[in-house]
Amino acid sequence: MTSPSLLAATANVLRRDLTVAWRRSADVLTPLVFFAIVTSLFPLGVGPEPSLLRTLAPGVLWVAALLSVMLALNRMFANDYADGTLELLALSPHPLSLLVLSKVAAHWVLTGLPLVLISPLLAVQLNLPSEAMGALLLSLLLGTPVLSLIGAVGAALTLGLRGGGVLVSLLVLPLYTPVLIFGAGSVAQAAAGAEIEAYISLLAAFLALTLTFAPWAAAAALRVSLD
Amino acid sequence: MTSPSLLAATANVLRRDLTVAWRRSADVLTPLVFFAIVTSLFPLGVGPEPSLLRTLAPGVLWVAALLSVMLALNRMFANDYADGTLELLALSPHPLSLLVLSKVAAHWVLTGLPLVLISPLLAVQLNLPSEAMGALLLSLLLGTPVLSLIGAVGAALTLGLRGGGVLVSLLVLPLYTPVLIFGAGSVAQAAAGAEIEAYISLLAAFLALTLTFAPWAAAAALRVSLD
Amino acid sequence: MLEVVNLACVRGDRPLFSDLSFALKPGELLHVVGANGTGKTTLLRTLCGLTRQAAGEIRWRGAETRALGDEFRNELAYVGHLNGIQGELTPAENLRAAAGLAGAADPERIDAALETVRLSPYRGFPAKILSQGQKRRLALARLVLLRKPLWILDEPFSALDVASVTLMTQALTGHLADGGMVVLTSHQDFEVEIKNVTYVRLDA
Amino acid sequence: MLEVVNLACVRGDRPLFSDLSFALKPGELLHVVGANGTGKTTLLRTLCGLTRQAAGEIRWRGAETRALGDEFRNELAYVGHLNGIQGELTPAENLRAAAGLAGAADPERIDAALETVRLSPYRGFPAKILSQGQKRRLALARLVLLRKPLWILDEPFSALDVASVTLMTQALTGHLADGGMVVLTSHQDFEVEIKNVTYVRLDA
Amino acid sequence: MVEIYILIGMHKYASPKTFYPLAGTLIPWLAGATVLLLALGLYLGLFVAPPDYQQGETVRIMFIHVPAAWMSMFVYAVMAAAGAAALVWNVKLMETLASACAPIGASFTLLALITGSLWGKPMWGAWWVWDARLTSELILFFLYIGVMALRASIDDPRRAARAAAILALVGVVNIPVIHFSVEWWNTLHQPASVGRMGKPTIHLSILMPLLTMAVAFTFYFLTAALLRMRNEILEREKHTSWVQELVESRR
Ligand code: HEM
Ligand SMILES: Nc1ncnc2c1ncn2[C@@H]1O[C@H](COP(=O)(O)OP(=O)(O)OP(=O)(O)O)[C@@H](O)[C@H]1O
Ligand SMILES: Nc1ncnc2c1ncn2[C@@H]1O[C@H](COP(=O)(O)OP(=O)(O)OP(=O)(O)O)[C@@H](O)[C@H]1O
Ligand SMILES: [Mg+2]
Ligand SMILES: [Mg+2]
Repeated sequence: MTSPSLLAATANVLRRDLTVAWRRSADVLTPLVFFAIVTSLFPLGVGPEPSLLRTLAPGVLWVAALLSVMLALNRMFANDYADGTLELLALSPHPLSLLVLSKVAAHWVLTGLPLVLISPLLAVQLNLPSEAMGALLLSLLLGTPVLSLIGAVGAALTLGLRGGGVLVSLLVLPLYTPVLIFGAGSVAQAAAGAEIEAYISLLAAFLALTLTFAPWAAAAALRVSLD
Repeated sequence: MTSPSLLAATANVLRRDLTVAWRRSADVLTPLVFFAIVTSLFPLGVGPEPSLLRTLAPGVLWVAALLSVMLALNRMFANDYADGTLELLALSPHPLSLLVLSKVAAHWVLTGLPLVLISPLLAVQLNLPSEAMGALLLSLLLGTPVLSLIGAVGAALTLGLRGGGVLVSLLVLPLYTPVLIFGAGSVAQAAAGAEIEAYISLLAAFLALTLTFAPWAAAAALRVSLD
Repeated sequence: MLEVVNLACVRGDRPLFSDLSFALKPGELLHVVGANGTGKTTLLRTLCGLTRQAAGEIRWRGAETRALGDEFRNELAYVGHLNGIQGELTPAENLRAAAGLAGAADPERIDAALETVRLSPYRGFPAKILSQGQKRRLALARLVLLRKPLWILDEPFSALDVASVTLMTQALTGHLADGGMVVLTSHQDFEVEIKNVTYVRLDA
Repeated sequence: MLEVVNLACVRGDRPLFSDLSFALKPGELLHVVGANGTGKTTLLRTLCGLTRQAAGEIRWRGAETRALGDEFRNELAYVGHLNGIQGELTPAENLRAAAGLAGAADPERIDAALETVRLSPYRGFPAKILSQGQKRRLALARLVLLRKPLWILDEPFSALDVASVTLMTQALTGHLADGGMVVLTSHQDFEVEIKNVTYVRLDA
Repeated sequence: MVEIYILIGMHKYASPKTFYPLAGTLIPWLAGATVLLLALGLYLGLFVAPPDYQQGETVRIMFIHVPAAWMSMFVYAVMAAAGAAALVWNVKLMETLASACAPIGASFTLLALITGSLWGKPMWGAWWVWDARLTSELILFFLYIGVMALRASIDDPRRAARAAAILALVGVVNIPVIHFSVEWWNTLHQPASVGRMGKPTIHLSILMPLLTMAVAFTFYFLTAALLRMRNEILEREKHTSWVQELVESRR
């Protein structure tokens, strides 16, 4: 296979996933609204004191982002698995890992990116100081793709299993913790007026690492799930 | 139809759901582990100060319980819908709302109840004062069935829709907030040494209310989804 | 007695059929024929009450089926495109659950029903490992087990091997001889040893 | 040239078949027959490389298919029990996605393929509204569109109405006449106007 | 007997075919009334009403905020009632009414939220606080979004309408919560001052523009709802003979 045709195939997968999601506009909006709802749940649970909320804000925003991405994970492969499209993908004459990468890209564009864009609004609701806004945006921008990439492996592994929704969270959450710690950490640091370079470069390293290995692992997991 | 046979049918549904879950032991464990993981994520997100954690504990525990129950919602009907068992249920000569009620009961036994039982352990981790332990148990015991009941309506409405997993959260979370506010509120009150009777009786009222209306609404929603 | 009067069905905004009328008496088989997408599945689901008709009436022993509700469903067995099988349960457990739901639990007959569809060797396995055709046979075993007077079957022969098709037509013949009623669709040919086969043809 | 040498498959701990050998030359059709649950689907999925065999080799033009990888998959079109259709996309978009994946995008032919399986009237609808048989036809349209030399088909005629079965057998005949190869299973009878039909029988 | 005649008469207008032209003649009148009332209300509110001795000019936000907040709840009630009617009596027109309500109600809710937080910044020193009324209004917004998202996810319009109606009915519990929240919890937000029977606590120069704006918003709601209903009727009935005749006659 020549590489132009590989490019066409990956572009094709990306376009198809985006079209499908676009047809159901609910698909684009729901992770966003979920993010908004979860960040709003916390003040309800812990009480409305503004100073308390301010200390919580970085953690709450990051945990909510993490949960929204995670909840949307089962959309990545589950429908394709149920209707047999995944078999077509696996039988395509292109490296499955690259096709997976375009599916992950579609997933991020549909969940991670909107979260990043809306996060400042919710940060205001939680009284996050405006100095920390840049750190919030940057850390989410680097961190959410990592969440999608790791999530792809979990979603591929749990494909076709009953109760997959909960199982995938279970597999994926432990791997999400470093991202959470450094992501929320960077925002908290920025809110306290400290340097965040170290945090950000760590997040960038995570991204590079998962970008290299996750598509490959997810592809292998998909082959196992189809067997 | 005589009522003994109705009893047999509902018992049958309950037993079947429990057996199926039992076969996949992962189904029983995952909401529990998810609960544990989410409560552990918070200290990671907001930092480890014990006094801060103590004020957060009621809210975090309740939010985590709510999310665990919610994540497990799609198990309530989705598999039955995909394999056609739900059609059998709808065509059974018994009131669908009662069959739904037994499915909800099975769901609660598999998710809510284990959460209640494990919550004291996690509460200790979060430094919740021991005076509040009783309130935590009682509020969860009354509140989690409400979550399952409301959730049943959401799950039934979103059946067979793409991205149902996220959509159900969107529909259900706003309705969960009162339970969260009063559930977490009662624990916080108890931790502060105050009376919690009002909170608990409100939770009990929610339970009575949803027990009356939710199975009926969920049954109507199922019929719509099957149409 | 199943009577259909001036039935009309619409999916989305596309009218599928209208003014459809027929009646089915005990011992009769009604074969709904028509090309793909003419609305056979929709008709069968409407007869069961799973889908709402746009107009017209469906009567069972003289009364509207929607008004009868549970009373009608108690006399009905439906096997659709989906098999209604729980993959985690064994074949026997699946049948037991179906029997319990139908309000006609008679546990001794379950083994016999499994024997009839030749699934006894799979007694100990979860149903999800069954092959396409074996799953279909398990779904059809419900008919044998539950003994409802009205059978509504959507492509009952799909995925069945030749021996199983024969077996199924025997079951149909027996049911009709006992005064049962059958509504089915099938693109495959089959033979029942009985004269009372009527056809309803749906056109695009 | 597809060659299978001493193939053995095991599901769970149940051996399905072993020491299966056959060869398929251009212009030949191989019909895998056997009762339900004898392992036909398993065999086809193993041939594609979706499932792993327990023993034996599968060779394509002399080389092991697993070693060939993408090169083998590039010459293969598979239609399984599942249709591989995205309900949200229109029939044409589904075909375009399939063509893109197969690395053989030729957009002009998509309309022709839809016409062949008589789905042109549904051009503007999402595929999920299609009936069982219409979905199957859409899946089969991929074969016409992609023009791969090796077709592997699991029950291609299931859910098809009589006209569509004829259409499909014509497609098979044409493909064989062009030097294509076909492996299929079907419980339904069908006729291809070609002599080179060989049978592989799987037994329980 | 009289009731039966009324019901039969109503039933006639409940058919989309008769409703469509009726709505067509009503819309211009309703739209005109909306514009006039809005102009009057804004004039009274911006130029006639005195500035507040405490809040100064910011008090004028009230003339948008309060009617919008009222409408957000009222429209939800209408939507739920129409949904119930559609479920119970299977009336198509009620399905279209319910579906027309959701986006309008959501916009009123958003307006109440935005004007509220604009007002909150000078009054309470924060854009947002987690007070009971604000929270329950936010929940109302999410409920509207939920109803719309659910409807958008289902293709068959009748199924979508029934599903949305069930959800809307379940969400009705939130309406009394919003209204009574200020009495049940002691919060920052203003308690009810207009609704109390007998003792109006507001001066007439404030009450007048407030009520005018409320009526104007109601007329706006009616206009927008009828417009949306007409669109949806055309879309849903496009295969019927009367719509095709209508299209022919317009050619
Ligand atoms: C985002 C912030 C706000 C939201 C979501 C909000 C929401 C509402 C709602 C839902 C109502 C109608 C309640 C009912 O009729 O039962 C209302 C009424 C009202 N609001 Fe707000 N509000 C907000 C901020 C404010 C602020 C900052 C003020 C001024 C201090 C204010 C003053 C009022 C007044 C005077 C009423 C009329 C009360 C009555 O007569 O019933 N609101 N608001
Ligand atoms: N939302 C919709 N909008 C328009 N048409 C629809 C919609 N939903 C279903 N249809 C059409 O209605 C018909 C439904 O057919 P149904 O499934 O009853 O067919 P069938 O006769 O059982 O066909 P088959 O033999 O293939 O099983 C199909 O032609 C389908 O395309
Ligand atoms: N985990 C397992 N343990 C034991 N047996 C299994 C397992 N998984 C599958 N099987 C058996 O292997 C066989 C698989 O058959 P396959 O699906 O290939 O059948 P088939 O010939 O395609 O049948 P059909 O004609 O019904 O489609 C079945 O008999 C099934 O019961
Ligand atoms: Mg059909
Ligand atoms: Mg098979």
